[in-house]
Amino acid sequence: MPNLILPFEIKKDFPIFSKIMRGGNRLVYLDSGATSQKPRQVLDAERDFYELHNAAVHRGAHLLAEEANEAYEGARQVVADFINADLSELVFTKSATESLNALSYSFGNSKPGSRFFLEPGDRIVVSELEHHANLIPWQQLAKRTGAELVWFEVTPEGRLDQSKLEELINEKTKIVAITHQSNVLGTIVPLENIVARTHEVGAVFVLDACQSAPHFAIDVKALDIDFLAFSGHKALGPTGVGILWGRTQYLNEMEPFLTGGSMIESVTMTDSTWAQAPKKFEAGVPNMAQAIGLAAALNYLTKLGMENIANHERELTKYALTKFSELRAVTVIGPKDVVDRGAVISFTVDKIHPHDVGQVLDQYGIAVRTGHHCAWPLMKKLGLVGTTRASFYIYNDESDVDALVDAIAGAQKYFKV
Amino acid sequence: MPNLILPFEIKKDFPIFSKIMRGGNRLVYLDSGATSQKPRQVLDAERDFYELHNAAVHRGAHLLAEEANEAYEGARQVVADFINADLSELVFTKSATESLNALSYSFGNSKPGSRFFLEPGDRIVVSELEHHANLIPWQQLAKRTGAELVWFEVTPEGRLDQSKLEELINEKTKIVAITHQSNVLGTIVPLENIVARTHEVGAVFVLDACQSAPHFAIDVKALDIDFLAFSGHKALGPTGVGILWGRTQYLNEMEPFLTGGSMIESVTMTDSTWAQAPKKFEAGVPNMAQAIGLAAALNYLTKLGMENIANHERELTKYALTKFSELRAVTVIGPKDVVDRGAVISFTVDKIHPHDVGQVLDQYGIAVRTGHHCAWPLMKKLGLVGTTRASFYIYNDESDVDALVDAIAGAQKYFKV
Amino acid sequence: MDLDSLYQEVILDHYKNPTHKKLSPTYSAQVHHVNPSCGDEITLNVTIESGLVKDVSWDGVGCSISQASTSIVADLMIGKEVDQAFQTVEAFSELMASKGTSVGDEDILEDGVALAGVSKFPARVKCALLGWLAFKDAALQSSDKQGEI
Amino acid sequence: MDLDSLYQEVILDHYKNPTHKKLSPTYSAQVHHVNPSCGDEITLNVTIESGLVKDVSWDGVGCSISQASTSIVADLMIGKEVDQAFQTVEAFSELMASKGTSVGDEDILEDGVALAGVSKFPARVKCALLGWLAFKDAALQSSDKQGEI
Ligand SMILES: Cc1ncc(COP(=O)(O)O)c(C=O)c1O
Ligand SMILES: Cc1ncc(COP(=O)(O)O)c(C=O)c1O
Repeated sequence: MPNLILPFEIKKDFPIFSKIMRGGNRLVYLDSGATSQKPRQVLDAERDFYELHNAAVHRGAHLLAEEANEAYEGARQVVADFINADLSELVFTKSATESLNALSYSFGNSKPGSRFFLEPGDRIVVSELEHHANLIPWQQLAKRTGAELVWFEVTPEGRLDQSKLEELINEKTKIVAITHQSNVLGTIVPLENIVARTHEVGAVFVLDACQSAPHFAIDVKALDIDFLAFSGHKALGPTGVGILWGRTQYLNEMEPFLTGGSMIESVTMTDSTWAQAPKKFEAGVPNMAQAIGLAAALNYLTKLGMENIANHERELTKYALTKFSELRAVTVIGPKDVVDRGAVISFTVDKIHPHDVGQVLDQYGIAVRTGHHCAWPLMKKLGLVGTTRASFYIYNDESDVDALVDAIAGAQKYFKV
Repeated sequence: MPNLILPFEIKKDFPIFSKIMRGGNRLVYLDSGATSQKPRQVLDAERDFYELHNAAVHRGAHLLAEEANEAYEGARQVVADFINADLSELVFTKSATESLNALSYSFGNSKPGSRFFLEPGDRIVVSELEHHANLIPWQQLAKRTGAELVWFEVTPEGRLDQSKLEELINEKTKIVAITHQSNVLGTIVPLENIVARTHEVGAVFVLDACQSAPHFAIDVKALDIDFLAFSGHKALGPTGVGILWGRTQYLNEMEPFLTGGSMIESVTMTDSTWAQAPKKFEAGVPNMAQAIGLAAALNYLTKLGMENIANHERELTKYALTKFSELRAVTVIGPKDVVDRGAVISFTVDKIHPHDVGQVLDQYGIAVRTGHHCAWPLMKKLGLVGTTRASFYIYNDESDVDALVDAIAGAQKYFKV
Repeated sequence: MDLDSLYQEVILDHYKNPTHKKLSPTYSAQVHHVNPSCGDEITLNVTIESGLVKDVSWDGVGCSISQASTSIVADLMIGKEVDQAFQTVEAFSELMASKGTSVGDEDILEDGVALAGVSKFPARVKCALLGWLAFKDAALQSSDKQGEI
Repeated sequence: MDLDSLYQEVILDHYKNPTHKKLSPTYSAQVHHVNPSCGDEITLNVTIESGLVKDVSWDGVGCSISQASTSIVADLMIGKEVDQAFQTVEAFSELMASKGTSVGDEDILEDGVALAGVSKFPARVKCALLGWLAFKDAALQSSDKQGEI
């Protein structure tokens, strides 16, 4: 099958790849798991908004306000289409972190009788794979409400252990919040049984799609989930914009999170009533330019084709895993094959601390991430102080993997191990 | 005194003023109270970040991450200097709305014994001048904790009535949250007595500086306040960035608001501890490009000189108020002189609904805001269904006021009143 | 001037001399609708008997478009069968969504076609719809009640 | 290669053969410091008697810079008067803030000057400081305690 993603061509859209790095090297960017680079199409869309249509949405009747509104709501439609959602279900936040906190605070604001109301005896289920952003908000909600926090464990290979599914997700469970793909190990979590069980017990399922939505096609209806969060900046989009998606019915049943302008129906000094979703969850003048930039980013991805992107990343991951398997001193942490696995590879190098590996790679112009990757409990579980992580995207190709492999050899030579 | 602000020159930095508006007119932008326009210096700073330094801050050890970190922390320094604050006190949020909600939720998360802990019998004080963003979060906090919400009233002229200061801010008071300048009437609130009384009873003072920080010099130390919030987009900055400032001691005493990556000290599945401020309040990959854009905006303002800006706006307001006083059918709502008053003028036109006034002005290329301006309780108090609001900034001059006055006459003719 | 397509004579007439703008003492349903973004408010009464709209009356504050539109809808609906009234609301909603591409069917909408130009001003569409949606809401509530009896 | 300014021979030696890396059974203060952004952790014991640093010992996990730096600080502080030790920490902090413009005073910092190059790598400065700040914290705590006695 021909690879339909051509990183060499794609790179021309990304100005940052013209940069000269330390040691006079080209940029080998293997840190898209932390944040992606941005094509000029995204930067142009933002600039275009500011230069031609900038005004506060939902608030003015003048031409600029009309145009700003159209651009902003148009962006909402693009994001909705991207995950096969309805327009009224799509909330712009500042980040996935905010989206997940919005859920945890809104649930915490629920009144008795609401399906989202939690009290002692109730249960929230997460997993050991979670990024801090999909762990701590639930941990804190549990503390505030007296609910119990329980979690799926990971297997030594870094898979989610679903053997205790029925036991973990029991009749007391109100919320199940799981990552779609581990940002550390690349593990993709098969959701079907978990979602089915969640609904069987009458709970809601929250998907952290930070590491999946930018990399393969997501269909919220097909997944049959209830809420989803992801960040724009990992999907070619600007910083400062995230997505919260939820079923209309749930969003309308929920208490608001941030309160203020534009999310109200009526206000007196002592009382307020709320607008319908999505407005109810978008208090204040929104991040208009960033929403519009994100729409441009998702249009860029859609044009490449999410299927093609997923194939490209799979091939690249396979290539990298094969190369790594030939390196005696390198241990891949997490799944060693490309089944249910994304383009994120964590590894350790014998006798060299991840931080030192990263430092040497940097000297070769290679950007990776090192440390606990905001998943400290997972690191502890796996008995590691940290890993070096390479994550791939549409602008990476085999030459980047080769550069990485050579640089690892360079690090070993440098540290004489 | 010569006017040191030259709107004609300044406009050259703002691409949007080249736009042709409805009816072939030039853009007369009188809606900076809702959001300001952006100079190319701001757009360039954002683009420069994306094209040369984009990476996730606080997380990587590679060159781009180092540069991104330097740019982001450098931006923090610029904002801190702008309000005479210390670096560790300055938190980037997505908006003033988020900043104010962050306070209300963090206070709501407090444990008994904390100075921020609220219970029935405690009191929160706001005013009738407040924008919904500085009213509803406190209203909701009062509801959640059982505390009492009380408020300063406005005089018929639209001033804050401080005659009941001692009664309103009593020993039970924990929080006083007031706007610096009304976004509807332009009223500037003299803070000295209120802040002194707040501290006398051991409460904390929160300033909504949305309409002041962009327009005149703010010195948090001189004001002796405890917390402050403003939005970047009203101060020439990008959308999607706001500021929360608080005294270091308080920020460190407070519970966090959003939880997730980068705001932690340590994390296990069941417990977390927090980093010091400001990191404690910046969960997740931050809005880096927007923070950097805001710094460029504040540098732009500082170069013009906040004193000069304030003088320019005062002169322009005086000119507009004089012109308006000559129009029989126009009623200015709010202070009629320029004492303790900013460059925001709300008015009504006899027998024409504000919305219809705005529509006709739009036809002349004039952008104003109409309606309740997210201050519905104030409108009701003043017995109004809404106003038309013109708000001025550095790129406005007397010709804009003249255009406005002519267009109002046009509206009267059009509606035959 | 583009404005004329928005503020047709008919609209200004209805604005200055609104019809049925006095709440009836009795009704089968009363609703209160607001437009939160601009503060327009109306209260609207309908009386429905045996599937027929017997009476519509209202009171409110707001811009010329919202007030004229409510005056028009009141006038138009009285005497219609409920089903037909809903179809009329449907036709008007479609007109408002047309972004200036439709002139509206005068046989169905009568004076309502004067509001066709509003569809070119997206920020005003909700002004024009206020009375129509209030009527629909009230009519639905009153049909519900009849169902109960 | 720029890297050599970061990873001086002295550092790699301390990393491979750290000194005083075995927690003493007794101490006047023990602290546990972590670097939350990368996960480096150390536990450090100090024994202070009559204003004199009698012993420093530690254990921990982390990168070469943090571990070597802690080894250096332990070696350097033993035998110093507390005041002098604090001045040394101060001098090291200044070196780390120098962004590559200072080479450090070898009379004061001894092996610590080998870490001068770290100041050119802002992301690594906190690695280098970990042990020094832990020492300072422990020494302060133990002085406090002596104050109590
Ligand atoms: C006085 C005042 N407070 C708060 C806000 C809320 O700001 P934002 O919508 O940018 O969060 C505004 C502006 O809308 C304002 O004028
Ligand atoms: C799996 C996962 N969840 C949540 C987040 C948080 O995203 P953000 O920091 O953009 O809010 C990240 C990325 O940092 C992630 O990888």
